[in-house]
Amino acid sequence: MQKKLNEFSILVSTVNGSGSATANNALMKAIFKMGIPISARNIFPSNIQGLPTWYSLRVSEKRHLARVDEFDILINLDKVVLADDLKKVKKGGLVLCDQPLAPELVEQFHGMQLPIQEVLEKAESPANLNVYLMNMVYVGVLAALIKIDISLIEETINQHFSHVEKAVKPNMDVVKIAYGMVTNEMTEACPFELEKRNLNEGYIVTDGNQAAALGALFGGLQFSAWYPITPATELAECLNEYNPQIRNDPETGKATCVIVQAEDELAAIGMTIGAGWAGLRSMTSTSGPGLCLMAEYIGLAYQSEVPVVIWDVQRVGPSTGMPTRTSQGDLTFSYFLSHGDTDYVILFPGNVQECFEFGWRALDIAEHIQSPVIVLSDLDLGMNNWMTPKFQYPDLPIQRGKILWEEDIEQILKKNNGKWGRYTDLDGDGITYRTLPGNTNPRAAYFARGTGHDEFANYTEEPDVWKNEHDRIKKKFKKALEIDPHPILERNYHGKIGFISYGSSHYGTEEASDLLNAEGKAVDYLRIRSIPFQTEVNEFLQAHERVYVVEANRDGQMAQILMLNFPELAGKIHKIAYLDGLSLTAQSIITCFDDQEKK
Amino acid sequence: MQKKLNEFSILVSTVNGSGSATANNALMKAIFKMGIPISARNIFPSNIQGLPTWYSLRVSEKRHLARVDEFDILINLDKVVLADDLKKVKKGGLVLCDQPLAPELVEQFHGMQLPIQEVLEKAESPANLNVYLMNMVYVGVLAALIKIDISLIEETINQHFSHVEKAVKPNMDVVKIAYGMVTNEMTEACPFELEKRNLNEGYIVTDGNQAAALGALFGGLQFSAWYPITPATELAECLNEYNPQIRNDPETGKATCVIVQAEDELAAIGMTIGAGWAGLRSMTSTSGPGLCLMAEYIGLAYQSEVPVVIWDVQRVGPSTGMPTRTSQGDLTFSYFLSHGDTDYVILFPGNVQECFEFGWRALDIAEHIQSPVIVLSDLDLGMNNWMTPKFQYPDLPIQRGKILWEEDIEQILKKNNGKWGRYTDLDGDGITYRTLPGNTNPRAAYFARGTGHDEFANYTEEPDVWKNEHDRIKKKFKKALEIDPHPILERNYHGKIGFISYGSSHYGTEEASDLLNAEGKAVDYLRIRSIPFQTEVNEFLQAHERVYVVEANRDGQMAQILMLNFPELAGKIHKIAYLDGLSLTAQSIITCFDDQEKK
Amino acid sequence: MNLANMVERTNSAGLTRNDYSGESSTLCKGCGHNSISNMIISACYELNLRPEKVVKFSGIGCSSKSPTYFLKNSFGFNGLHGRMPSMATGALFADTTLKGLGISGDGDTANIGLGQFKHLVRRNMPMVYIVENNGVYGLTKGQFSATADYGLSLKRQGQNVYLPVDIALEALAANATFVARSFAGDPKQVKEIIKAALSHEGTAVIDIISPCVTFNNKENALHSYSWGKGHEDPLHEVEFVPSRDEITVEDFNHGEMREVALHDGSTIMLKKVDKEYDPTNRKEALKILADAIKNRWLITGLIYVDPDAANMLDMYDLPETPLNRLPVEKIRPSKETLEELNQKFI
Amino acid sequence: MNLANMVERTNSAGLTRNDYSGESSTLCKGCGHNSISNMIISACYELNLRPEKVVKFSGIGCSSKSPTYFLKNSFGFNGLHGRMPSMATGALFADTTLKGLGISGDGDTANIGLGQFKHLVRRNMPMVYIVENNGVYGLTKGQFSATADYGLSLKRQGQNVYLPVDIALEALAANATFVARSFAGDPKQVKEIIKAALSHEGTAVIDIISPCVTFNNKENALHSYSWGKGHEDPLHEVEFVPSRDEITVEDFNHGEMREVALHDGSTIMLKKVDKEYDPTNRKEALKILADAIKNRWLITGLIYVDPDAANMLDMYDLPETPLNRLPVEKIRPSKETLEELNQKFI
Ligand SMILES: Cc1ncc(C[n+]2csc(CCOP(=O)(O)OP(=O)(O)O)c2C)c(N)n1
Ligand SMILES: Cc1ncc(C[n+]2csc(CCOP(=O)(O)OP(=O)(O)O)c2C)c(N)n1
Ligand code: SF4
Ligand code: SF4
Ligand SMILES: [Mg+2]
Ligand SMILES: [Mg+2]
Repeated sequence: MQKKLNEFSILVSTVNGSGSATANNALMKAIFKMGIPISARNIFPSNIQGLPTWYSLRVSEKRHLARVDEFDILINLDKVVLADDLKKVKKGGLVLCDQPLAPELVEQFHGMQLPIQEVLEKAESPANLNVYLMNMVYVGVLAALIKIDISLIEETINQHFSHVEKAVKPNMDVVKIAYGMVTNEMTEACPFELEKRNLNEGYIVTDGNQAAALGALFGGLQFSAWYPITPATELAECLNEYNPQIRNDPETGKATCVIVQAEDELAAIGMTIGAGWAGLRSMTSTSGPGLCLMAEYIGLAYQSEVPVVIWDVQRVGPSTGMPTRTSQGDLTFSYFLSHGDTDYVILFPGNVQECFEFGWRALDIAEHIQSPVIVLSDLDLGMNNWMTPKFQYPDLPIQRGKILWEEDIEQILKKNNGKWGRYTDLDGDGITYRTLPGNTNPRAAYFARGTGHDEFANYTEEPDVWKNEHDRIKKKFKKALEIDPHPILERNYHGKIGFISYGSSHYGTEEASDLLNAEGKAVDYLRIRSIPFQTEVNEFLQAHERVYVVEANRDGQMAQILMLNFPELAGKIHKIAYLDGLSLTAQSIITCFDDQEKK
Repeated sequence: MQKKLNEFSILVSTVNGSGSATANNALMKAIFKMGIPISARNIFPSNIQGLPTWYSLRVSEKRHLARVDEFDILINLDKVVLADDLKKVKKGGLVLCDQPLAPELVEQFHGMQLPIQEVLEKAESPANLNVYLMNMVYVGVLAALIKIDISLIEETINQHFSHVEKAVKPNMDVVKIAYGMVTNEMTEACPFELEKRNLNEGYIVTDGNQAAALGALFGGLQFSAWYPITPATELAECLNEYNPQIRNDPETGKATCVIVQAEDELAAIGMTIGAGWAGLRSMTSTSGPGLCLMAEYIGLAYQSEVPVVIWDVQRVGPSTGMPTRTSQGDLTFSYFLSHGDTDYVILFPGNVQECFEFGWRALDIAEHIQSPVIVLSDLDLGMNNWMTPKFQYPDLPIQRGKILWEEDIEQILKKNNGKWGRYTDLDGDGITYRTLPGNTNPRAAYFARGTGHDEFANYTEEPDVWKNEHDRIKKKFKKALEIDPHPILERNYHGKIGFISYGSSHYGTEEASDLLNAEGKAVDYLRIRSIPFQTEVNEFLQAHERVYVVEANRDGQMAQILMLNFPELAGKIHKIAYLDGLSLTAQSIITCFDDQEKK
Repeated sequence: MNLANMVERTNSAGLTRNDYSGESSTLCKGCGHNSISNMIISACYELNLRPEKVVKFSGIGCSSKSPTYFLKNSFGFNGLHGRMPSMATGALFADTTLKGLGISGDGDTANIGLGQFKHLVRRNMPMVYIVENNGVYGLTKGQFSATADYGLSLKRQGQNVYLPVDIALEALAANATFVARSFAGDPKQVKEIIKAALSHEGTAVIDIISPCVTFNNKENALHSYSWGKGHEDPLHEVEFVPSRDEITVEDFNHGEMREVALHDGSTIMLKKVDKEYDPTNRKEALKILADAIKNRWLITGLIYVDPDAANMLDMYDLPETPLNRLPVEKIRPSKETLEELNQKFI
Repeated sequence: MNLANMVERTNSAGLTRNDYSGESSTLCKGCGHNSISNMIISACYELNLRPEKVVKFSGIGCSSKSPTYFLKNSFGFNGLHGRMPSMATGALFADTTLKGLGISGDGDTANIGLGQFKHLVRRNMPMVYIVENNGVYGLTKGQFSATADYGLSLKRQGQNVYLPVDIALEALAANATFVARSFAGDPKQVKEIIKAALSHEGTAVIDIISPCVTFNNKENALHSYSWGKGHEDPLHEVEFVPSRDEITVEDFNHGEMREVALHDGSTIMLKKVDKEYDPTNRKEALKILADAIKNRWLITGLIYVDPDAANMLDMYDLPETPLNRLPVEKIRPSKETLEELNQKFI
């Protein structure tokens, strides 16, 4: 068997609540620091303690960071799932576990029993810590086998325990003993090896939820109400964590951003919209079930033209579904959210860096068009640690849109002979000028509402007024195109066939496109980043004979939305849609593609 | 000017809360009883008392029952709106109001001042009743002018006041005096006249909400929880009214159907789904804002496969919108309701008779496929009195779907070697067998949930199980086609162009098709009655070069759904979508059609 | 010269009563809600409040329509049915110098909105929260609300078979810091309580029995004018004394008086009517409500007040400049801050 | 021969304790919720209930997961977060011979579900409603719930700045007819109260302090084991006597005993501990709760009961045959009925 260098995958299975996260993270971070691209995914159950959890690592010099479902290396600490886990290991793969490999398996795999007891005894660590420290054994063993720089593991452990320094030594002791033991006893070279590279310059490691929270805080977020829900909770908890650190006014020490844990999502969205109306840059974060409860209020924000950002970290629905599994299943619901005719800007961060970027940009867009902006992230992006380019400082000053304070009103009135109301379309772009509570100009006040109203915000049931107002509101979404992110042509192999994808399905799609190209099938790939669609989407559809839309849901939701936006081209659009709670692999995309191409 | 016989329209404007409904209803019912087709629409404000209200009548031997926006006759009792009302009267029309016509208008209209004071004085009715009785003056006057059989008015008034007989005389006195006065003083014949026909044989007069309530009660409804909301409230109030009359067991006098006023829509849907799960045929009724609040629970019903009917009487949204105006704006929201991938059977009653029919049929379909069924009615259908064919007794026995009681389980187990669970697809049609609480067979009990589960209803996060379960669930909607109502080819002029419409937009579309045909433009017309689409829809699209989808919303919601269901044909699909809170007129449809055809 | 103009009085803010008015009401003639709107106008006028310093909120219902019938120069937001509290909570962070004034109905508060109402109160977000309580859903034509009297019969509804929710008791159970009850037929008391509520630095709940003349005003129905007039049982006479006025209220004899000092320096004067009642004692408040419920007393007045409790805004250390007027420089951290963070993630 | 089999005891329903068990728990070891599940099993076993006569309901949370850990042979429905009450209400109409047993958490009940909880109680729908109250959201990893102790500090959450919602007081304010509080660390009391609740013909609310060992079990935190153990203050000793048993409880001295007869013929025996407490007096109940809140007493026992109040099912005249077993002929009126109706509409 050929040696695999910097291009293989590892599966670690443990029990949740056992502290394996520290160990897994140390592995990931150390390899990252070696300059080799890596991705990591945590597959965990919806409970707190005691059930199987998987952690998968993929190192890839070629920068293929998608999930795989066959592994080169298995580390198993949970006997219950060993048999199933072994099915996922490639022939010739390496299996490290807490027991000797069954004889019939020895032919298929390189096996090794983890010297857990031995190492722990040698390390003489306090017995009560053993349940945590045992995870460090596999860190040391693996480091020795695949050649992870042990000093980088130490660096990582130091970072991790920066607040509890005394924890570093017992952990590193275990790592080092295990490492030493294996290094000494190794008889043949391991078929999987790492070698330092310099491919991660300018990269950091963090998750999409943290990035989104920081992005929003750099975007001038001033208000966020939230209600706990997996996998969005961490976003709000990061706001809570960083808000005092980076958003208390450096001069006065006073808070410039308010975070409120609401009693439920009905209240979270109500508060967020109240704040948005009153002139605070505001955002709420939730997941599918919460989005359901927000439906009516978001319709009110649309109708009364309140800027607000809703950040949905998608999990598997419908209903409670699989709360700890990823999906892109909330798209069509979001697109048509709330009764009546609505429109929303929807943003699709495709990586962690974009979670940061859209964190601030979404607030700009919302205030620009005075309407709700929905951001669809997902568990795969939001809760996993990713290597990602460093966060970029916003390249635009904060955009607050058309807001009038006391004197602005005087000017506007002068320019327009006194004729101006909250919903008067002075600029012909559908976006009107808003005033904020506290404005003392006698013309400033208005009464916002979800009912039909004229340009002065007065109640009316006049048929024509309703129609004109809603035709105007629709115009705003043309205007959004000026500020919305454009799609990215991720792969241009000059083929006749195209892929369209978005969000975290990007990784599988990108790899599939590369692999197909290597097979001689040129498939270009456009990654959508926003709705309404920028012209590039139309052009891409025009330019290709067939376009496959790749996404992690059952019904092909983006494909559906493309079809109804481009009816003339709808016949070209095909679906590669798959939902089982795990992010898409390149292989599953290719299989589905080939099946359809055959027909 | 030519005399118009049995083909003209009348607008009555009064103030709401003034009791004009009795008068208007008397007119409508009397004309109906004369055997002439008639439609009536009430355009009322969202308040209780004191604001302008319009009532429009259209008599049409040709059976064109759509709204019109130009009238032949105006009766105005609300000076505030007179000037605006006059704009809606055709030249040469007849204007009856409480004051003399301004001189400059006399040329345009036949005018007449209503002799309100005179009549009331003559009638010697108690002064405190005058505010109500004054409406009867225009009834008498109009009856004399256009020749309404006054004995039929009396019949109607008798029916109306069957519980307060003493009210009949004062009302009829006024009618008769006014009638006599005009008949005596009339110098020239009125240009609009009625003549008895026999076109309403087998018809009744009622509204869509009442029909729906009765339909459900004849459908074996057993549970309904609701929360008041215009324009759905009346549906539940009719349930309350008729339930004891027709659904108390004739033998024991005991209730067989339970109606609960819930504290809000979150609770209304929860109760309804709880009941549906436990084996009661159940339905809730609401409008757009309520539907928003039901989104998450309906997703749970989809996911846990609970039969339930949601009857949405649509009003204008988004948000609170125009609560007393009609629309078809909740379609795409319903289609994609709840986060995650979902499907629903959606039914579109197109007339009052179908409100009755779908009232019972929806319950059958829901239990057949064990899934939520959404019925989209609207204010135009629901709250207006319509002439409609008599309610037809259901042509099918009640369908309860696959329910297993104690012995049934034994048989199933025997047939399948003991292998059976709540979600085992024994028949391969996606529809599984359910048991109901109270079933004492030791194998009967299961734990229903919105989370991922296997065929025995046990929690699981297994990727394949999730995928298979949801592929199975999708199958059920194929099965629904066997029992769902088919579309109706309402007009077949053998043209190359087609109209598709649904719900209350039927009336305008039907008339538009006829008028266009009269102009030599053959436009066929298919009325959709259910989603998922029956094959006739595909065939109709195939068979026509261009198809215009006619609907009362801004964004062309049915057109969008057709596009994504028939991507190959999407290019043929065009939108005639218009929303201003009033039902569509044939003229507006034709204008929109002609505009697009020109291009 | 226009005589009407000449005699038009202004308050010390230089405004006429008309400056506090709104659109003309589209509610039914005689609706209790209209008289409450009038008392809001009077209270604000007499308090010399500037209308632009008030923000109005409401849910959905006849009651919730009324904010357009007063203070036309105040900002306002008509939210969703039962969910005004959350909207107000968010909005009131934008400029804490503004006074929040929320109008709700009994259906809006005690049915669909019970959860939000209680959580608002629990957080003690400074605002006045008026429930215009008529025991029915007016706007949807007279169904029972959760405050409907037990046994009440209504057209099309039959008989109400459940015990009513008591708004004041609910507020107290949620640790409210200001709970009052009044009756739309007693405008003087309504006005004084509103004034006091506007000075309270926490959620001030006022449950006002406000008859629905169209759907629930039968002789002797709990929420009717006639019943209220016959059965109102004031705990005390209420007079509000703004901070800058000296207490020289003539009618009031200091011997029989209980004074409650509010946080902003103003005082609520309570004149004993029958028995002694101490509205600063939570247990006594619970007790009198329990008695009132049991005996069907329409007690009115200030039921409970704790002027010094911490409120929701106290939980945040907000700057003096209203948040919604902070310049953009104040709300985006520096490039250096981002660079430091980036370093942490390597 | 299997010895284990031989000694396995059965109750008078002929069932073993194992017949009342469920799946094995996936909650954390030591979680209070697990011990409550065990007591539910014991209570049902000892009451000789047939599992198929019980229907389980829950919302979402660690607590709400527990219905799968007991009574595997009972039907059940795991609903939505905070919205189990409505689902249970609908379901329980289907067959009124079934006993409803709902499990909720403090977040589920006092935050998102406060409205539904109160309306369930107000309607007095017969069912047992257990709140497994740990002051945090367990399943989402330890955020404050509305019952979190004032001033409590938690990792990542900082300090709780709001006063806790008191589930028992909320129930009482909503006119509950059975309100009890207990502590998961006092299994005997939990069990007896559950038994009594299962016999109550109305909503029986049991607020059980149930420590979350993972996120809120610090020494002296209100919802911790240690605090509960040190501070539990039982109002009385509770013993439930099913209707068919004669009252011969040995430990109990009838002199010191208060007996509450339930509607189904069973009796709750309350043995005096310290002072006299009468759980049938609503005002006394309000008072003791107010005192307990003020003084941070963890009073446990039966706080209030009104065995004779009408319940929601009483409001409907339902047939003996469960509605869900009515044959289709019974639920479709005749052709003639329709014809009569048609005539009315001409
Ligand atoms: C989500 C939702 N459900 C239902 C309605 C319909 N609705 C409008 S007002 C109202 C009741 C209002 O009652 P209340 O709060 O007592 O006010 P009142 O009209 O009596 O003053 C209802 C149910 C709505 N607007 N939104
Ligand atoms: C609509 C909705 N929002 C949020 C969640 C996420 N969620 C699941 S459990 C839970 C809190 C449960 O707390 P509690 O009821 O106290 O139960 P515990 O876990 O403490 O037993 C939350 C917020 C959800 N499932 N649904
Ligand atoms: S219906 Fe009742 S509450 Fe509504 S405006 Fe009329 S009187 Fe007032
Ligand atoms: S997290 Fe807390 S509540 Fe949840 S199972 Fe663990 S101990 Fe119990
Ligand atoms: Mg009301
Ligand atoms: Mg909890």
